[in-house]
Amino acid sequence: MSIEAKHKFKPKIVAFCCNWCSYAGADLAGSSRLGYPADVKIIRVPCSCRVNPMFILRAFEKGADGVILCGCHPGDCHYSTGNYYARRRMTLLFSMLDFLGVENGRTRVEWVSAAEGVKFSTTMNEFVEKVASLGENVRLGDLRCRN
Amino acid sequence: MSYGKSQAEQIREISGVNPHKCMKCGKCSASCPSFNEMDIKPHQFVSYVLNDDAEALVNSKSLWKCLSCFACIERCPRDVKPGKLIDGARQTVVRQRGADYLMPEEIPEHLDPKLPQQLLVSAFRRYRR
Amino acid sequence: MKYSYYPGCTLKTKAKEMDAYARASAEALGFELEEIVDWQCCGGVYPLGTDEIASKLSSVRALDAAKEKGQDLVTLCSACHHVIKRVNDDMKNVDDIQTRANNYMELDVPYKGETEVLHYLEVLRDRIGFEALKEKIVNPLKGRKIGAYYGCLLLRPSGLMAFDNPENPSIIEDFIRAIGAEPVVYPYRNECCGGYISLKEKDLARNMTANIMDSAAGFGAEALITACPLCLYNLGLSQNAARLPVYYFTALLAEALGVKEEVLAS
Amino acid sequence: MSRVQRIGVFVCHCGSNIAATVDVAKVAEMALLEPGVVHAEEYQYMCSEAGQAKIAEAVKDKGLTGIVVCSCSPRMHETTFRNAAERAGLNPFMVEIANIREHCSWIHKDKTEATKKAVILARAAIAKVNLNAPLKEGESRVTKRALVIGGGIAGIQTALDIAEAGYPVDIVEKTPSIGGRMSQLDKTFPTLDCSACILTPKMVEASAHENIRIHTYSEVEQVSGFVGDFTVDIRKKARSVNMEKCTGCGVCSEKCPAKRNASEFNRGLNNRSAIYTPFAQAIPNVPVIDRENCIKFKTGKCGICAKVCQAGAVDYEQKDEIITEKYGAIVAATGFDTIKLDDFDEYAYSQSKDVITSLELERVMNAAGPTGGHLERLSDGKEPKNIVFIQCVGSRDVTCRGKGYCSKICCMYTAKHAMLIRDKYPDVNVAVFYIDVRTPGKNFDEFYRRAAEEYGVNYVKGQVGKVAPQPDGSLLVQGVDLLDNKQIRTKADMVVLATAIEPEAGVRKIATMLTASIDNNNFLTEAHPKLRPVESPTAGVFLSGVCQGPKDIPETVAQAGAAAVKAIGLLAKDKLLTNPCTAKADELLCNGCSACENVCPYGAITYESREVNDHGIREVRRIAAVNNALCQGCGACTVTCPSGAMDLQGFSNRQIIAEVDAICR
Repeated sequence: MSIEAKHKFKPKIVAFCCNWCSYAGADLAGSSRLGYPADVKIIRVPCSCRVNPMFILRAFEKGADGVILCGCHPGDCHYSTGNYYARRRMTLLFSMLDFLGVENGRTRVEWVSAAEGVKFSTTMNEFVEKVASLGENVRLGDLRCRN
Repeated sequence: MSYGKSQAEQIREISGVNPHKCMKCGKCSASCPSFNEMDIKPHQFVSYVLNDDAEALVNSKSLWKCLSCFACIERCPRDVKPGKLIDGARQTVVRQRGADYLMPEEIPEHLDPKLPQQLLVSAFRRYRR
Repeated sequence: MKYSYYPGCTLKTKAKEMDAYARASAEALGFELEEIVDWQCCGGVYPLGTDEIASKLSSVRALDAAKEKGQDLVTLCSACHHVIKRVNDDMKNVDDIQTRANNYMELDVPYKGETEVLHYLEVLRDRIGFEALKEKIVNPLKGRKIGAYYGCLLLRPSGLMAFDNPENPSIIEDFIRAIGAEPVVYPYRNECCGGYISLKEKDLARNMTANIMDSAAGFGAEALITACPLCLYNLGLSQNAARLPVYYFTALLAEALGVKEEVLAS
Repeated sequence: MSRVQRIGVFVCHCGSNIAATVDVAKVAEMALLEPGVVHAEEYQYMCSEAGQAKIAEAVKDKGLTGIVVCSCSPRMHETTFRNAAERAGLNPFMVEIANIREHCSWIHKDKTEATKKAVILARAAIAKVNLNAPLKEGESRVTKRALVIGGGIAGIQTALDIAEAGYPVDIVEKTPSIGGRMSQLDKTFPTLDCSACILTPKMVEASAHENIRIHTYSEVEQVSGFVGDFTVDIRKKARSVNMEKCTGCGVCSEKCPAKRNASEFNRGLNNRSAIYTPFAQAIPNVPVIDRENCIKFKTGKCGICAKVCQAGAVDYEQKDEIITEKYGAIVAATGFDTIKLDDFDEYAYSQSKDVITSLELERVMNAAGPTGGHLERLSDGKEPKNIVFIQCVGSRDVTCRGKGYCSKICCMYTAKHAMLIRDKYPDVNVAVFYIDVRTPGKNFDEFYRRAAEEYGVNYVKGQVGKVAPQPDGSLLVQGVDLLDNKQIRTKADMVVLATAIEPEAGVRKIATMLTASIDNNNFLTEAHPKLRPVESPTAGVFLSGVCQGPKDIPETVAQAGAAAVKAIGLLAKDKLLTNPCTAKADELLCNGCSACENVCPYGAITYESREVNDHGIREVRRIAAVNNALCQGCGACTVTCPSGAMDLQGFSNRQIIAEVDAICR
């Protein structure tokens, strides 16, 4: 049974994918016809280290229910060290988000190489299922924008 | 047990085995110590389940010849676990009343002074619900 | 060192001596086997069906009892070891079984596979050490050529049992060396003895054990040792083949440690 | 960026690839509602000549300033569409792709859902283009020299082809001689040529070529730089023998008293001395001292080799040397090894000397091998009468023991072995247990059939469960004949295992140094599985031979040539265009904190004192400056920058946020 049929709630999910690995992994999932829910929308970035925590906060502010960041496996970064930066930044950010009420299940970092179409698909299926089970997200607001 | 499902489906469910993973290499049959006693051979188990022909499988003597020695499970290169599949088939039989391969009344004839308790316990578990 | 100990049904009846030798040897080696109170039969075989719960509960009880005491759980019979070790793995790694078993059990604290399950041989290898064992031997079994018979249950499936190399094990050979005897390696030491088939179809088991016996004798073994009462029984059935004596490994251990006589006397 | 864009959106059907699951008309219709969009249309094949013409036409007619193509992955056709835009007079970086094929139509089944998603993906790309700015590529120079890592047949062929085209090339080989696995083979399929006879001339040619330098007993230690301009440190391990002085007479090896060291070349089947040349045709023909096993190095006493060397070439004081070289292109040709058989003890490999791998059999069959080419049991030197071959040992095995892939070469070399044995020793019975016989290739299936039909090799469909050594020294093979539905127990004197191959152990380290991607089986990944099979996704890095995937010698040689052509194509250029998506600091926001400099993996950021005009206040400030030739555009600095001064062109903060907003809307 597909996830689509199981859950009525359709989460909004943003996936940041490194151009060199997971974006290509997603392409491979596509050309291998390995499905995952349409709730996932991918944004291409040159490296996982390009992802500013601000982008993720912005996504949650604008109504995302889950955000996943995919990069190259440790040691395999196209730019040598970018994924290590990303890992450290996200560890901090995710624990802070958890504190704010955005549960850990709504955020994830995953290493997916260009050859791992299967992993990309299973990761997205798992992630969507997890986020869907958590239901709608709290909306983060920017206090500066309030009157 | 889940009613309304075909026996082949039940076997798949109980055993947790995905018969589609089999690549028909025959290493299970090459390893099986009971091969010659079986009418349906270990490498054939998957076909019966895939073809929804569970009836032939559950009526085969192979059910009662598998020793659960796990040689096929250990050596299978595709992680199919034929031994679990045949155990699933056996389960669908022993879970139905009256289909027991071992009757309590026949036990005394099998006993001898050296026979360990463990043997009785194991045989009961294997042959009966 | 104190371990929780699960003897199992046969060690209380037909294989009493295996148990008695193990306890006496443990004492000589400086560890204690504390029998679990009111243990129940493990069932003899591990239930393979993914939906089997009730048949695993007795093992969970034993495992939980060891956890309560904060002890590792030691087993002696291969079959008990196989069942308890695999149930423990289920409780640790299979969410569904863990949840449902705990629902049945209604324990104060749910059991989640915390206990470590050790076979007596693993205690000798990993806790005592075969080198240390060697030093405690007072009566080395010099010149005795002994074949190890492993059977299936200790070794397979190797991923779960994590006991030894499933196709070319060495733990019992190392044990034989430690007690001063000479191990005889033969290829059928990990082949099945026939297991429970021997209740109804003794001839089938006979064929299998004959193969094992011939192979061991062919390589020069004068005796076999095993850790399983059912293997011992089946090996004893063999006909039209070499008829090597079969002992429990604990019997030789007790002999080498010089405690055999006191066990026999008691 | 402030001016309003005029955006054209082009939705591709890709035949039915997209149109079958995405309502392309709807996507175009919805795109027209987005801000900045002045034109939207759909077409069968946007990448076709006609499709590209449509873009040019719209640019002209509608005065487009930005373009969104909703089509396949940008990794497929981004360049196509950027070039089309450029030809139409637009800056190529004003084009963005919405990937509605790989990321949408191919993975979803429900048309409504897929269409909805395609609309959102288009929206995100439109939002991004609204903020795009024209970018200009920089230029970088090309060092006209190539590096080939690995000196097997793949590396040798690549080097020869590059050298022949007139470019200098270096081979780095970690063992004492070039030649690789092919030098260990006895004969080659399907023609039964003697492997050494066809390889040795190539080795000699490579060593004599004026454009080729060979560094044997050497390893790549560090790689920095990028396409066209790599800097590589090579460790030349101490050979302990002076290459210039040595005459290759071999007296040292002969007199060396430390003779009991397993010969790597003969797969450990016999021994070599501590000072040794791996094989007779080795290039260079200069021995090395294996310091771990040399008595002189272990105890300080001995020194016999130095005494007997008339040329005075033995040098115990030699040290490892690191040389640094510049290269424009790098070719990985690191090759393979057979897997360890520790987890396959059911075949008794570790228990019997008469159970051997196929590569070991090559050595046994070879005249220069441990038995002088005489087929014999390694346990007792007797001629075997019954030989069993077992296929797929560790191949097509998805458990943790083996490899999930087919090793590809085994079916053919086993046919070769069986045929050669039956030819030379007609009394020997040969049986082959197989799962499938896979022999695609020119004259391959014919070759296999000859083994069966003309040479009487007994092919048994089925696997072997156990090989049991018997007290009489024979081997009892228990297998199955699936076509007969019988379990077989047959006695053999020798068992040969067609052992799976895997990439050479050091490849992961090399991939990391090259930032070349690698798959779960340690094979290097190609840039595109069909259309760019010899290029790594990392620009300037090319793949040759089994390091990319299992292949036989003809395929390896073909791929080696292809990799060479790609490298030559690169070296032939005087200048390369560099990625314009580089980092840029806003001088008014930068506070000169150095945070960006610390995270930059390329040392592309420096600081300069610059006069700025901050809202009328003129002052000299310390400001980050990015060297565009060095910056590779990862964006690490942009996130580290505490003041938000650093941004990445083409992937700016505002652009990505616009995409996020469009998706979450």
